[in-house]
Amino acid sequence: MSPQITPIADTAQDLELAERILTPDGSRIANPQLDAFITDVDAASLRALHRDMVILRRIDAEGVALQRQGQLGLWAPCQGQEATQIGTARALAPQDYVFPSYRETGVIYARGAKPGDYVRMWRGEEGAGHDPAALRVAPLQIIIGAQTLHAVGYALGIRHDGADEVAVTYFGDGATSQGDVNEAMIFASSYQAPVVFVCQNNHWAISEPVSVQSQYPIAGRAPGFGIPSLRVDGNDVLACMAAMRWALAHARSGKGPAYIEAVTYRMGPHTTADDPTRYRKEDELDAWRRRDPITRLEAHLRAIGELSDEQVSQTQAAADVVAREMRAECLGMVTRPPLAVFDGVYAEPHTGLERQRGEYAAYLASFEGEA
Amino acid sequence: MSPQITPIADTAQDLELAERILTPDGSRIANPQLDAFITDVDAASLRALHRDMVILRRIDAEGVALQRQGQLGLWAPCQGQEATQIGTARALAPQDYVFPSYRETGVIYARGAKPGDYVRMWRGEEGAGHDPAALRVAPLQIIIGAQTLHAVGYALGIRHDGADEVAVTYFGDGATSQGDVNEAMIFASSYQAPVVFVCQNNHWAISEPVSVQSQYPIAGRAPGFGIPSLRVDGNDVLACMAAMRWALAHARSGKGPAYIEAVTYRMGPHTTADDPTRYRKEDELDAWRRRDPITRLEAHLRAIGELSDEQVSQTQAAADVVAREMRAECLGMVTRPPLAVFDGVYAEPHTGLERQRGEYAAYLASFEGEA
Amino acid sequence: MTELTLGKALGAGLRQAMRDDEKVVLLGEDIGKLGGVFRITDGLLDEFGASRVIDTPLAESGIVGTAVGLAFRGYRPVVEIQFDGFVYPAFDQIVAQVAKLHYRTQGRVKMPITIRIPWAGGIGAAEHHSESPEVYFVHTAGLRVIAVSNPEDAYRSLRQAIASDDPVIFFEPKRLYHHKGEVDLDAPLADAAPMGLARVVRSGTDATLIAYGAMVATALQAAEAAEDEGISLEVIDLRSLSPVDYDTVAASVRKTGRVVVAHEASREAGMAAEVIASITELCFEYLESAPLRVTGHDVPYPPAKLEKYHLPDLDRLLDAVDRVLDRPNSLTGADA
Amino acid sequence: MTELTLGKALGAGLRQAMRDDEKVVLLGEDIGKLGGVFRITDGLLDEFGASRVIDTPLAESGIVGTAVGLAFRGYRPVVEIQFDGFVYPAFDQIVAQVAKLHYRTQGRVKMPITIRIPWAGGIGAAEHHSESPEVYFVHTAGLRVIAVSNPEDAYRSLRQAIASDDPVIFFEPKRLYHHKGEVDLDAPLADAAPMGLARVVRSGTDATLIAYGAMVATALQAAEAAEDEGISLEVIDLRSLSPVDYDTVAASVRKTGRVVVAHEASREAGMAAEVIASITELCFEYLESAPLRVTGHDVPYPPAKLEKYHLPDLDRLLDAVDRVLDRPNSLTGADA
Ligand SMILES: Cc1ncc(C[n+]2csc(CCOP(=O)(O)OP(=O)(O)O)c2C)c(N)n1
Ligand SMILES: Cc1ncc(C[n+]2csc(CCOP(=O)(O)OP(=O)(O)O)c2C)c(N)n1
Ligand SMILES: [Mg+2]
Ligand SMILES: [Mg+2]
Repeated sequence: MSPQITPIADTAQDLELAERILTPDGSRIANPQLDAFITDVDAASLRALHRDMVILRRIDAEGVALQRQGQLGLWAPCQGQEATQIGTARALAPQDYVFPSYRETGVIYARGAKPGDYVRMWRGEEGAGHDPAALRVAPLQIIIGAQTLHAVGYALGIRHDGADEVAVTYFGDGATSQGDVNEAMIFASSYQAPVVFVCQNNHWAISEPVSVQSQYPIAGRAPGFGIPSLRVDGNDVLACMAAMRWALAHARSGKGPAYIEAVTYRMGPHTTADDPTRYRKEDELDAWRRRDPITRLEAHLRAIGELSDEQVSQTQAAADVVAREMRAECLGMVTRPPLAVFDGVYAEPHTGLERQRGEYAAYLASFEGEA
Repeated sequence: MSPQITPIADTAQDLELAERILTPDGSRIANPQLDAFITDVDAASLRALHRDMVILRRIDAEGVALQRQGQLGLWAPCQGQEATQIGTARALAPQDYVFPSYRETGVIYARGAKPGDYVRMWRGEEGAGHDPAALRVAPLQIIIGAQTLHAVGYALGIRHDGADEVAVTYFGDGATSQGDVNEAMIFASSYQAPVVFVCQNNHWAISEPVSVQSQYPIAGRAPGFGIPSLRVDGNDVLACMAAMRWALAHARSGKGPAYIEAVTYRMGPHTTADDPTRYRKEDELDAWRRRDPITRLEAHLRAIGELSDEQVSQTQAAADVVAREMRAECLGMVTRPPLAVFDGVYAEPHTGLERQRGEYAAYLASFEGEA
Repeated sequence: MTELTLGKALGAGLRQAMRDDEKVVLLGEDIGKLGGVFRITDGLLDEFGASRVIDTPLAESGIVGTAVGLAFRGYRPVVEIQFDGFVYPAFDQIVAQVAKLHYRTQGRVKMPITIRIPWAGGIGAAEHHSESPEVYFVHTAGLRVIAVSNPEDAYRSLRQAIASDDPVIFFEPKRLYHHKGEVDLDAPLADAAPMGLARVVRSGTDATLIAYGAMVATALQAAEAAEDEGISLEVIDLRSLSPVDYDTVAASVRKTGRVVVAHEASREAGMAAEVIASITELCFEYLESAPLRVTGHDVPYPPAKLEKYHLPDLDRLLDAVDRVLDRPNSLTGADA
Repeated sequence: MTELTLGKALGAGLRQAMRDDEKVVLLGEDIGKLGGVFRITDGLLDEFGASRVIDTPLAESGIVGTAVGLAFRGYRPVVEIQFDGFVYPAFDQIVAQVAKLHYRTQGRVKMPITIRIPWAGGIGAAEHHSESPEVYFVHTAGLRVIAVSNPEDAYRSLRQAIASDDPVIFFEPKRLYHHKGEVDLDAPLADAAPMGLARVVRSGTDATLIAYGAMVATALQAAEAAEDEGISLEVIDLRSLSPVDYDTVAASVRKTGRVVVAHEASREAGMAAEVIASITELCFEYLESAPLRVTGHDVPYPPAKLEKYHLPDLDRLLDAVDRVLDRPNSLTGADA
């Protein structure tokens, strides 16, 4: 008879069950499994990771502010998930290709997004905020879990091409309930596709605690599909990077898919349209504030004497610059003209749509004589 | 890091990895996990199981024959899977409710199907071959995996009603790849629903060997979802019955879902429309012939002196009677009149459809004057 | 009579249905503590508990498939799909199971499932949050399809949908959730007009404007604007998209001889095509000009900043009215 | 010219497309060793190997989602859905991803995916094996929809579909898989008429019969039968359901003034509604009688023994022809 898996009772216990390198107070502990993957990470690299996370948080705050000021239709904050996103995305090779969900601001940041890229979609100007080919990141995906299959298909193509690349997909704890995400594991396993699954278990799917999706560790599902997995402290940027390097190395070396569950926390609302006070307690938030990924790395860097106040304020200043550029690009965006509504539906002319465009153009033109 | 699960290399090894009580040559071995569940099974019960399997095989052969003779549009043989179907279905309590796939002839037999019930759907007379309420079996499901979610919903209702019942769903190895089947495990686990999943791993999904769906034991997936599972020799009727009793007891006692993978083999074609010689080797079939579930139980019963030649021929005669009744009912079926095509779409009148029915009735009537 | 928003009217309808019949259970994402992202189920968890107001795992096929199983057991599940664009993962369960089980079993198994869908655009939402998928379900035999346009209808027809032994896909125009109207909360359901009837919202003689959902309000505005020019428009709210109440529709067309059908969904093989084809069959000799469609374009729902060029608005309706009346364009003075 | 069955013509089209472009890969259930349940991919595994002829796990959403990923990587996936009724689990990936990615990215990501669907009824099959879901895809902006009726078209338009940078839903009438016809296997694709054009299969002057797929043959039979009575019918094979070639259709209707549209799919909001609504818009003043629909009933596809009462046949087409011509019923002599 199969072993019964132990349910997870509460979110505090959750993190304790995950692999970790930096404790919440910033001390570094030995991790026999992960340490080998980050031997090259020196103080300068740590500072770079810190800087990334600070900038990301600033971008995220600017996104919220822009939405509150009516400049964006919506924003999906990633506050609290900086370590997961930066740690894993900074482990990628340039040629890897990412299939994200809507919350991966940190991932597109790490892949070189331009300031306007963060907001173009949320402002409602375009369907995709960034150029997928430029970042090697697919458009942010709103349909929960759909992108995981795309990553598997892409990985199948990589394998077919014999390329030294990995496809990576990000998704939430809620997404793990979708058929697509499970099918993605099955297809990936069947084809031994070079794909890495990154589940950001941020404990909530809008108002539903992760226990609605699973009362057991999510990473525990992958092995049943023949996919090795790791459950990692998602607020520990080092552990996230190490785990991701393990997973990427596994996939890159032809051993097939790998799976990471990063246990983290969504500090903000689900989106700017959400009111989390309706469903979650302040103390849960408090507990997680004490596990903040940025504070943690900062404490570590300061403890080892590798971060000065001056460096911190330089970083903050750099972050402000990015936020300013983001705001400027956002406010400067010019909406496409009315007929653009017809653009880009098809790659080749579609007679029905051409006719409609013509009719609509004539209709618009009929106003032109008017005052 | 999660343990790597060992892939299964070939179908011979497959069975060795499954729980078993009767070996292929019919000797009984001790099974510490399962024995407790069949302490009451005496020689008479064994003979009854044997008889069930013989009759089922006969029904199945009659289905094939009727199809070959043009009396049925299609038939999905279950030859080779008699132990799985009879063993598990005979473990059910009368109040349990079953959600089967199209191949569960043995399950509806065990639930008391009438002779015409086996063929009514395959003949194309009705959408459902039997009365679901009478057998407490949902209509045979053709959409792969869809029924597993229905079982979970039904089980949720059982729990809500506080009833002493279990919902059971049958599906194939191919079905395990469908999103629905995975979602069913997730919903069942979340709600701790009293549902038993029975995967009949008959090694093939039409022409695809099980390795296309999974190179790892299918039963190994369930624990990741928090569902205890058992991998059982599906050609060992005793092991199937014992495993099913374990699973039902688990579900009935409020502990939530349980999962069984019965490792068996589809001896026939996928359906009468299929030509398995295009994709599978004769020696694989040969190997499985030596593991025949009926021969196995027969050998066991003869070895313990509980089955005589006379009993065997009585059983065979009883089976022939069932087959004759089935044939007679099949041939005697009267197709409903043309306007029946409109019957039963809605529970309450639908004005659009009523109008159409009227038009069609008038159209049909317009021929009535004709020669 | 009580003044309620459409959203509150729906909530009241759910509450009443749950009080009337303990077999009514709700399933959906975030419908419990949160009360749904639109707060339609607000307060129901408190009143009826977690076994009747069920927060589900995030999987629409799972939700509908589970509802099917509950229906097998005699329950009347009401499913909330969080947004229109998220119904597609459940499409198989809806089309192959919910719609067909009654026919498959010749009524031995009933599917009294209501699938509520916050629906359509005009709220500046992100992709997949403004879809108009109604015609997929209209074309699917075995389903009934309702689209509401006001609080009174919402309250009544939601209760009727839940009470119906047939599966109902129930479309709620999300941009009207906050619109208010009078609702008679105590009107007995037994006295109500059947769920399948259309309503003549405004009588007129020159042309018939047919709409449903949020487009009914636009049609009414058009009728008012046209009145200023001496044109008398009849406005019909279809309310039921399957079946369509063609008696009411045909009566109007026989009177006016001219028809405009409006919806947000795209045009190609949309609901307006069905309505026009049927009208042509039923009233050909009464038609004085070609029935016209005013619809969303045949494009995926565009980004928010462009949606105003996609959605039919007052001007586009009036333009069509001019054309159907063979008049010069009343907006611009140009010839038709 | 070579005489081939429609099934073999499709196989030849796939083979040619794979030879022409190594980015073409096939995905589906049982398409490898078995060659598909209809043997359309027979021999392709041997020629192109398992990395281009890919037997997939049994999950349609997975298949289409995987194809999307392959398209992201520059492949041209051709998906086989085993039967029409099994496309619904993939509906979300088709509608929300395949159809929308080009628009979402304004062409930065192309979706040159062909989804082949063995389609429709008339073969006495079990439930879910005789569905006509074409209009779901026609209504979905961003897709092209093709329905073939003969080997020559099958061979050519399948290659065109695969070569197209747009996603194409490709319907293959399974009851014609064994029907034979002449195919020019060597005709260069570049010289072929565009994929979106309809074809006047038979000219006539009294009425236009519009059909597609297997119904084209029935329409031709009807035209022959009508000829015996001195009635001249024009028969149009739509071939492309999105876009519809309304130039060809309208030219015919302007000539005949009378139209019957036939399909197996059910009527309510079916393809015929779209065609009739558009014809009415485009040719209202030419219409001499109401365009008629001859379709499957608005019921789930019935059990095999009843399907002949569901599918439009020669008699039902002739009956409609009589009605559209305002003639007494030619079958029975009864008045129209
Ligand atoms: C198919 C689908 N169903 C429902 C939704 C609505 N929805 C958007 S986000 C969300 C919760 C997602 O939770 P999770 O996967 O944990 O990701 P997170 O938002 O926490 O990053 C839901 C239900 C959707 N976008 N797509
Ligand atoms: C959704 C769906 N996709 C495809 C099919 C076609 N099909 C019918 S049976 C079958 C194989 C099923 O294999 P498995 O689940 O192992 O069951 P078995 O037939 O072996 O009993 C397939 C692909 C289907 N019926 N439903
Ligand atoms: Mg989450
Ligand atoms: Mg199988």
